[in-house]
Amino acid sequence: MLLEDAIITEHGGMGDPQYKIWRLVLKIEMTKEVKPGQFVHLKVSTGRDPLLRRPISIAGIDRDKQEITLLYRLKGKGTEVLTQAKPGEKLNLLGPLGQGFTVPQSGTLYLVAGGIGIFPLLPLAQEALALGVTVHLFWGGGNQSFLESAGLSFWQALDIAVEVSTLDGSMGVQGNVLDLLRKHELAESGRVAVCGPMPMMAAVSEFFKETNFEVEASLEERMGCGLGACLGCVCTLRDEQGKLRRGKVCKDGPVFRAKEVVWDAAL
Amino acid sequence: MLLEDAIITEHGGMGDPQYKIWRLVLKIEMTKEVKPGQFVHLKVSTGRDPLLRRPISIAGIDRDKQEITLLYRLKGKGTEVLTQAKPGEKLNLLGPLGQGFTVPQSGTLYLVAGGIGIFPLLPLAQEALALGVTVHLFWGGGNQSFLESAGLSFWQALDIAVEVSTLDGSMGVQGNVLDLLRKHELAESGRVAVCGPMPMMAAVSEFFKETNFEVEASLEERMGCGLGACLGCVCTLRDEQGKLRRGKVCKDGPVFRAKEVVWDAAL
Amino acid sequence: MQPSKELAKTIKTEVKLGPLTLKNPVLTASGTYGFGEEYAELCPVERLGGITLKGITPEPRLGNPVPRLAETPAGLLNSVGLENPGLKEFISSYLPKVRELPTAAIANISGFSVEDYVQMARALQKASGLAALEVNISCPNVKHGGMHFGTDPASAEQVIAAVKAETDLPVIAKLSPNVTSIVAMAQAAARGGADIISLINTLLGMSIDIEKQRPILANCVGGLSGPAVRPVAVRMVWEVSQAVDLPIIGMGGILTWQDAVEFLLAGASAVSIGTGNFVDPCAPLGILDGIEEYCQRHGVSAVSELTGRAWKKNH
Amino acid sequence: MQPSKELAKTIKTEVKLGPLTLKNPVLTASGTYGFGEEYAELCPVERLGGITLKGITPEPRLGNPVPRLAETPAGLLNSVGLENPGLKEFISSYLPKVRELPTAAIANISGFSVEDYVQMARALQKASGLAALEVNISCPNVKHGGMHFGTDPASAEQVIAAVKAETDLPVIAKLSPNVTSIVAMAQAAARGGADIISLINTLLGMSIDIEKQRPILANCVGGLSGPAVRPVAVRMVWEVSQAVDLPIIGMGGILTWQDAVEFLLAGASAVSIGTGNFVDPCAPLGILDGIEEYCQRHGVSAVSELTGRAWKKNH
Ligand SMILES: Cc1cc2nc3c(=O)[nH]c(=O)nc-3n(C[C@H](O)[C@H](O)[C@H](O)COP(=O)(O)OP(=O)(O)OC[C@H]3O[C@@H](n4cnc5c(N)ncnc54)[C@H](O)[C@@H]3O)c2cc1C
Ligand SMILES: Cc1cc2nc3c(=O)[nH]c(=O)nc-3n(C[C@H](O)[C@H](O)[C@H](O)COP(=O)(O)OP(=O)(O)OC[C@H]3O[C@@H](n4cnc5c(N)ncnc54)[C@H](O)[C@@H]3O)c2cc1C
Ligand SMILES: Cc1cc2nc3c(=O)[nH]c(=O)nc-3n(C[C@H](O)[C@H](O)[C@H](O)COP(=O)(O)O)c2cc1C
Ligand SMILES: Cc1cc2nc3c(=O)[nH]c(=O)nc-3n(C[C@H](O)[C@H](O)[C@H](O)COP(=O)(O)O)c2cc1C
Ligand code: FES
Ligand code: FES
Repeated sequence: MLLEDAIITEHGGMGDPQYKIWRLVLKIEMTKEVKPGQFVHLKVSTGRDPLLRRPISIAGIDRDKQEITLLYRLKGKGTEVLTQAKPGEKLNLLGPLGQGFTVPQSGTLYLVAGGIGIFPLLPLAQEALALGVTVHLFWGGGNQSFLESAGLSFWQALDIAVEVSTLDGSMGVQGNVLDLLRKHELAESGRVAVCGPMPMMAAVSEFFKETNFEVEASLEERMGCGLGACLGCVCTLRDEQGKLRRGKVCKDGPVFRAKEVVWDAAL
Repeated sequence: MLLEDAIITEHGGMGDPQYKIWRLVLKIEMTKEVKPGQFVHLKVSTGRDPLLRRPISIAGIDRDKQEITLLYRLKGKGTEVLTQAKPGEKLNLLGPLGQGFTVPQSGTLYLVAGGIGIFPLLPLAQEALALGVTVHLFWGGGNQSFLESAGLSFWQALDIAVEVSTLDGSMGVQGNVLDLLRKHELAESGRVAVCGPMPMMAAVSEFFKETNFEVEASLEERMGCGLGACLGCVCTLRDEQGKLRRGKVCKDGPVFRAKEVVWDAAL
Repeated sequence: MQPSKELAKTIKTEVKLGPLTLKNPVLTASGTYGFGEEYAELCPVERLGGITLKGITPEPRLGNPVPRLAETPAGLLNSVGLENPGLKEFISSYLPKVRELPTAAIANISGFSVEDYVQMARALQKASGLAALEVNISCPNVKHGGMHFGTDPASAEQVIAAVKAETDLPVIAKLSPNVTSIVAMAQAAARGGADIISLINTLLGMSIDIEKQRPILANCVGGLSGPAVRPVAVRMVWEVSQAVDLPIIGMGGILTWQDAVEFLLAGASAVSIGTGNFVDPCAPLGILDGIEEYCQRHGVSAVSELTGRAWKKNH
Repeated sequence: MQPSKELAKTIKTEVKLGPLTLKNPVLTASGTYGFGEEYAELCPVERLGGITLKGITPEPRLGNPVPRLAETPAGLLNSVGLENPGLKEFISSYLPKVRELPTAAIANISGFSVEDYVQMARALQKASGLAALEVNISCPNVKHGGMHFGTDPASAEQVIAAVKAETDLPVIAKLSPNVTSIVAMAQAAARGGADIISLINTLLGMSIDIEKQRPILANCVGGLSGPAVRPVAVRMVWEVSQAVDLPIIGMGGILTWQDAVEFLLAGASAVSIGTGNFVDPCAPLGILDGIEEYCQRHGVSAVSELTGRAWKKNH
């Protein structure tokens, strides 16, 4: 893990501007260390407003060029400031942070994404594929235009099965990603990596409960330090004995074993 | 007075970088209104840090091109953020603000500047010259390189007498601007416009006290509103009866009759 | 988002704060808007819900020496020290123009004794052309000043009661945030007969010039305002609105319509813009438009329905 | 400016805070630096003057639900709610590693009754390998929590005296800024026998999600920290250092060495970095270097000479 001033090599909007998705490529030193599912904590401004760093998943790793790609959606003040950064400028970055996904060595890997939950999954797909794993993507989005804007072509270029659902039926199965999964004949066993909104991840976890699939989910929570020091970003976990404990999304996660996660946030 | 998003047409460092002097040219609508000695109140950031606007004198007026020139020295956080603004971008500007210098219709006008106090004086020189006034500049700075960096050539291009002093003697008279004035044989009467550090302006005011010169000084004070509403920027004035009152640098000034100003700030 | 002109027809912006009715909930804060004329060229006065005038005292005051301002991260320290022309001059030179303002004008009074407040309250009545009287019991800038009234509930009650007895104007108690319990202060003001509570005044703060090794402000300490204090202000509005049954004018760090809506949802019936005017002299207009559009988007037909929505159970 | 390595030889960075000697005046603040390991890879622990550990309570606590954090202008609201492993687990699982930290480790204790504090003070002694005990009487996050001790002078005195009676460690009283008179609280702590005062803890604040129309924090209110609060913190250090004869650890919004120098000049003998670590995990190092260079530039041979320079007459 490193704190470094990364140089921006590419930065710009991606796809239809209405989805406000941006692609940021950074030249960094620590590409060797990076594992799929990890994130970086970015300083978006040099001033004191916005004050905190912003966590963004690593959506692409190019070890030869020593580059990582981040994909992000313009949400509020912090990501808005970030969009103004220009190629050639530097961005202060802390990372790679957290525990990534387990990369299976063989068998089947299902990737289940909701919306922009797709972003951290590409490096996992690539590493698994390189190891000979059978990778299968299930991705739900609002409509075709969103999926294309959020990088569908990257996925279509991989040698994997890509199945999508859209709420408006403009592409793939009409419905959400659960509807898509239900239509699919599951393999006997394997691994699942899921990323998306909390209710969606809870539902996917539930869906695979009685199967032989081991589900890992990538959680999101507001972060302070990004290092496990401030306890700002916790989730709630229940161990096999039913005992509750907190997990730090930044350090113990963002990827957790889905069956341990207590999805109801009211604790 | 207007609030407008002015477009930056030129922006860059001027002279030797060690003096951190920047030149900013803005395309604005209100050039017609501008009077020598007035200033604009610039919003340097879109965020909340730095929060306040920054007052900068109008150092050049081009009514044909509808442009004003600002010259500023990088001082702290606000001016630092300002240096990052690029041509083509917009800057939100409130102005022109305040009461400027009295432009004499005839006779002699002495301009007395200390350091970057030179900046607001050029438009006054130009307007006075156009009216046939005899203009004479007395300017004190640290050394030749500073004077050149702060726009000496603009002055040398005018049809006026330019006399300078430098603390290190590298150009003109060695000493400060008071030493320079003392060496000069004064005209019988006329007007003086002075701008520079407070003690220097106090000394210049004192210097002309027993003469037939009417001295106007351009004051500086930390500003909030820039409009006379917050009472943040006051100076202290003493009227002929000796009664003290406050003047608002932003609205009643920044130019005041020097003999009314109470230079000792402890009140 | 719809153009604001159309919205103005459909959203009811008028708010009633007890005896004080405002055409809309966007006011400007005392000490930041002079006596109402300074911004007129940039921000049409008639669009404002009201203007709170610069604080006055019985006698004229030169206020504190400069520097009076120091910028801090997302904030501003000021120590104007209640510079003002005094009650007499206010009435003779300023009030005639204030009466002509095409919006509600609220006088703000500060004093150093109960008698000071009484003297001003007696002189300022409905007949003066004012809409309300804001009693500043919280100015932190003046040594031996209003601070005492603003931090001791019994004194606050006393001064509010004394003012209330002298004027027929709606009385607004303006509270200082520099207290252990803002609720206790608000309850005291209520007992004193305040019609409305306004909060917050500035937080006591300071900033040091590390090269000169002395405080930046000539007065050493000053009052902190601006976005930096907003979370404290919102919390206090939230607490007071749930504990005291009086309408609230919320302020402290409002720059945008989003900030203003935060105060309304927390429990304020109107908001006041202070430091925000320095950043954007048209801020009140954008805030009013933004509030209306927000109501539209949330299916709310009157701005007053927003008050306290963040804690009220049923809406 | 000279390279910092050379300076380290010439400027005396050691500071003595009563019975507590620190190799330099730059600490990290409780709750922002875990139990001292999390930042070690980025910020060498041995360079720090000390580490204040995450606050502990007698029993383990899960703390508050999420969201626990909300960013505000130049500030941060948190409502962690004292999540911690509890005293027993702290002693068995964390203390062994804490003892090995190559700097002063300060435990931070919070409780809900005098007995809670007594229990922890009894268990934490010099023999535990700690350098001092910081008594958090000011945590604003926990309902019915430490708040009471932190806002009532008599209770503060009582809890500090009780802790002091049980431990041989230097006792630091950590004060809450949410009070009318910080001086009264500091005086109470001094009467209770505190060796050192630390301030400020967080200001009580809140932030509302205007689309969801409810507070952002699950706990509704939280503690405000970061640059936004710095002017309030500096003012309190300034006041307390002139009124109470105890060394002060100053904190609240320190990000840069300039900020730290401001606290020293205001009257602090050491500083603590909290939220600043989140922005720049190497902040403490830059701050230490900057302080040394500042001393050099101002012809000061020991950092301790900076304390209170903004108000001390002769220097
Ligand atoms: C481990 C992790 C990985 C992430 N990866 C990506 C990614 O690859 N692409 C992407 O677009 N987004 C990602 N996010 C979400 C991203 O961090 C937020 O969208 C971003 O912080 C919003 O900042 P803002 O200032 O634009 O929004 P604002 O709403 O103005 O932010 C206000 C505060 O809330 C925090 N916040 C708001 N939304 C979130 C959120 N969803 N998660 C965490 N903090 C939030 C911000 O960090 C900030 O502190 C990730 C979040 C986490 C925790
Ligand atoms: C009427 C007027 C005209 C001016 N014209 C010019 C000009 O033409 N060129 C130029 O270089 N400078 C000019 N100044 C000074 C300029 O405003 C300050 O240098 C600038 O505000 C510094 O901002 P900063 O953030 O870089 O410095 P910081 O020191 O970080 O500023 C902190 C705060 O103090 C205020 N401040 C600091 N120094 C001054 C100062 N000297 N005067 C007023 N406020 C100050 C800032 O505005 C800000 O609010 C003028 C000032 C006034 C009042
Ligand atoms: C320069 C200045 C002067 C002020 N003068 C007064 C005053 O005279 N009377 C008063 O009650 N409040 C005064 N205040 C406080 C404001 O009315 C307001 O309560 C406070 O600034 C918080 O709001 P804001 O963050 O929007 O500025 C003053 C504030 C500022 C910044
Ligand atoms: C996330 C977080 C957790 C905190 N936890 C504690 C705590 O357990 N005990 C305590 O005394 N102070 C706690 N604090 C307060 C800090 O120690 C410090 O007093 C405060 O944040 C002001 O300093 P800063 O602005 O540098 O953060 C916490 C602060 C933050 C931001
Ligand atoms: S962000 Fe600080 S513990 Fe996770
Ligand atoms: S800056 Fe507000 S009165 Fe001059």
